[in-house]
Amino acid sequence: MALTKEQIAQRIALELKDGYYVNLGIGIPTLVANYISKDINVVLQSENGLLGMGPFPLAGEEDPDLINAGKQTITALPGSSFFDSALSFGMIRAGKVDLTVLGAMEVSQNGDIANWKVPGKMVKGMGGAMDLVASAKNIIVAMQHTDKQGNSKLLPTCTLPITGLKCVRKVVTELAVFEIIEGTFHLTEYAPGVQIDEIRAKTAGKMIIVDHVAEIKLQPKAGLI
Amino acid sequence: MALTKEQIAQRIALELKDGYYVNLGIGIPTLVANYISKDINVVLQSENGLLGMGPFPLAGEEDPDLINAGKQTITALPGSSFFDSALSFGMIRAGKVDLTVLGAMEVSQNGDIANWKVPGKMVKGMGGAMDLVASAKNIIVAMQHTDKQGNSKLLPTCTLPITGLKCVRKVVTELAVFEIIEGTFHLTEYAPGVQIDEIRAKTAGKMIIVDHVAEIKLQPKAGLI
Amino acid sequence: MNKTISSAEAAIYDIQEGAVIMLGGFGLCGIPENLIHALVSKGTRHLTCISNNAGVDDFGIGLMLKQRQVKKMISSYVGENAEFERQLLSGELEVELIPQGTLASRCMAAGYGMPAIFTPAGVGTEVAEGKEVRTFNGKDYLLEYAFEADFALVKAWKGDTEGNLVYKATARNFNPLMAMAGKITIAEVEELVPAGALHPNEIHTPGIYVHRVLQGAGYEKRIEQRTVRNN
Amino acid sequence: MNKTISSAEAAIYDIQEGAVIMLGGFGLCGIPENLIHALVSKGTRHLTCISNNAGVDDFGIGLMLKQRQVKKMISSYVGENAEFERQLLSGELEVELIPQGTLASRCMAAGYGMPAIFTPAGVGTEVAEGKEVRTFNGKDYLLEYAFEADFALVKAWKGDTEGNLVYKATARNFNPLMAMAGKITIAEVEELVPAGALHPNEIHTPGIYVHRVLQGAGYEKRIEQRTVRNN
Repeated sequence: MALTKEQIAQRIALELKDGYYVNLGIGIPTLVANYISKDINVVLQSENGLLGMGPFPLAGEEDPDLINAGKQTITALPGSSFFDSALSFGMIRAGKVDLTVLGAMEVSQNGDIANWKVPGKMVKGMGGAMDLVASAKNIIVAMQHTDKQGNSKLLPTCTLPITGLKCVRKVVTELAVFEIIEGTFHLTEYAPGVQIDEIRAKTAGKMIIVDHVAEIKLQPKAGLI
Repeated sequence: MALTKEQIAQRIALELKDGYYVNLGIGIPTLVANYISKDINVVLQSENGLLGMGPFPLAGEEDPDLINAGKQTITALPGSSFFDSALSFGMIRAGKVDLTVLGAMEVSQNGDIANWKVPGKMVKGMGGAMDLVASAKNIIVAMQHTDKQGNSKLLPTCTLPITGLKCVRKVVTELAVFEIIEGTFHLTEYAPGVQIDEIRAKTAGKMIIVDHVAEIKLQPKAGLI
Repeated sequence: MNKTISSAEAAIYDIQEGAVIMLGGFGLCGIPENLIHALVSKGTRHLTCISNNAGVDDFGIGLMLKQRQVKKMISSYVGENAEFERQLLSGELEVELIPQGTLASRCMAAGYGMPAIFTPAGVGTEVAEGKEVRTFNGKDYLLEYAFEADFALVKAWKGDTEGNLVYKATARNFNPLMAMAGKITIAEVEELVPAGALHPNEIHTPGIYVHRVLQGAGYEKRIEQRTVRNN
Repeated sequence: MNKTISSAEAAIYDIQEGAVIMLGGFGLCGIPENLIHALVSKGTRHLTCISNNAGVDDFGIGLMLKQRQVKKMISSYVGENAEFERQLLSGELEVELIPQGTLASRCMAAGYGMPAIFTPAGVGTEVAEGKEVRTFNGKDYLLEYAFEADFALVKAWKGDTEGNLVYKATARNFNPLMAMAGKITIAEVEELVPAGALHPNEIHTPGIYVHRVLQGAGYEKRIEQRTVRNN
């Protein structure tokens, strides 16, 4: 059974370690906040200028001056701090953020990522994505394994305009978890009940199966939001 | 009669215009604060991180956390702000400070300044002087006309290690006021009773006398400290 | 040094056709509402606007777009605006997209008197085309130039008559950076206080960077993505 | 994320011989007194110290100099210390003098992940020797590299358990810049408060840059140039 989006987020939550500062991108990555273990301390960074992002507010408690990078109303936890956009990307560039989770349209086997532009379509812009992928030392991509036409999004080389080069360390899809090492997708986990042949068929880039390949295990819901 | 140090400061105070942000160096420049006209609004910047520097504190009111760039205890006026050293030099480099008054050991006819190092003597460092002279758009030097041996400090070229190139706009000494234009000291004012021949004799650099040369007029004491 | 100005109209009186202006804000959060309304009333055209986003159809920079006052947008993300899309596709509007951190850093560089900065953002992408790449410690960086603007229009929470500014929460975003980068910086504030009423430790933008400060009025502070939790 | 550490000794336990350390402060204003005392007690030698000044004979970095713990000082001004002068003239101590704004900017560059910055300070002087000069808009600038340090020792006024810091008055100076530049940043504070007690708008150094935070004790806060007015 392929994972739901919530389950992809749930799997990624296992990557969060005690003491991590984490930046969660828009879409599936945002859902990761729902599954952070209560046993660890993690601080969420929002690149529009906040460390210590909390859950969405209760109805009636929205503050228009307090939003996340997806422009959603949010809250700030005790111990949070606000800062300007330059310092926000400064701490990202300086490698102070331990983990970045992003969506993508394509990932290549050497870790290139494309997630900002589709030729022929209205281009809305890269936002902070290019800064994040160029700077973060630990990037996990959360995405669907194939596009709507069924084409693999895990490719030998990206066909769409690149957001950043050789930066993705791990990819989590509804079918599988890969580590990217030396130009190859290393299949480390598969979704419960999904056949490795199906994963292989839907992975256009170079793929190998690690010896200790295992079924994906999920973190129980225990989160912020 | 040559000017006293206080009178040099008094003359320089006339250069301060309404709305100016001003950085005053250590020594004679510091005294300028004593003579700022009450008819104008001027904000003093101290490069260790303060805009809105006020007078020295009353005895018993010294705050060890509030000092100026000369490490003297000072006060902060209403409307002041504190910031870090990078922003402090940032606003200097960005040309936001309208006037900088500095001491010097030598000034050359093209506006070079030497004020940080004497070969053979213990070198204490340039502090913020190199940043100030490289960045400020309007620099006035306050100094004695000659050194203790009677040698001119207004030279064709500096003999001491340079602090900055082509940056001094005006020099005020106990004898005279010069503007530096196109590689020449332009004598614009002389101290009351001082002969132009004396000034000429004590000015080693190229010097011309402007048509409207006049006696120095002093601002009455009306200041902060 | 009283920098108070009495009306939004007076604050922007000298913004001419063809000016390059920065506008603070992230999405609709922390945008200079009063100054934008005044610019819309004034109708100044052929503006180059440097702003992280371009507003929505009926709010923020979207109001200026509707009147075709904008010649060029320099932004990182411009997604929420149908009129914007129409003008872009028809060629009426020029758009330059740059990474968000690069935009922030280029504004900051101007405020710090640094002519250019190095950032890894965009290396190997379209953004790098025509730009100098330089390697430090084995990592590639793009040389990006400081941004200056004829005018910076920013929004703060509180300001004093000396032009000192304090921002609230994530409405800070690009505002302090643009405040530093404007040749003329115009700040509107929700609460204008006398000099001395803001604690000097807590000031985000020192008044030296601010030329005019306006007590804003009628803040709508629209929320773009109202999102709430249930319990 | 509780970053509190119980003692100055524990805070610096892993500073090894030969380490590069930054120390905040301007003169004796805003220096990490407790951490310096602990380093003096520990006796760690061959240190490279990046600090705007070098203390006085019997306070601040002067205490470390007296014990010959410092191999090299990187500073902008080192004037107030006879033992410093003696060691320098005897060749026991290496000194690198750099402009104050350059020092500040190089620390900041590290904290912003920028490998180098351009500054006009020092162009045409000894400081420029061996450095790359580049012209932007007709003005010359030196390329100066980001400073990193194994440890940054900073002093704040207040801090919370998450490592967020607030500085007081001109005791801010280099502290927030060095806090950003340390591979390991150790902050001592006059008042340590629980997370949430500092308002997030007012934080100068976000906790992400700070690894250990110590409630300091017995602050002397010595005044170098006590200057008062008469009336």
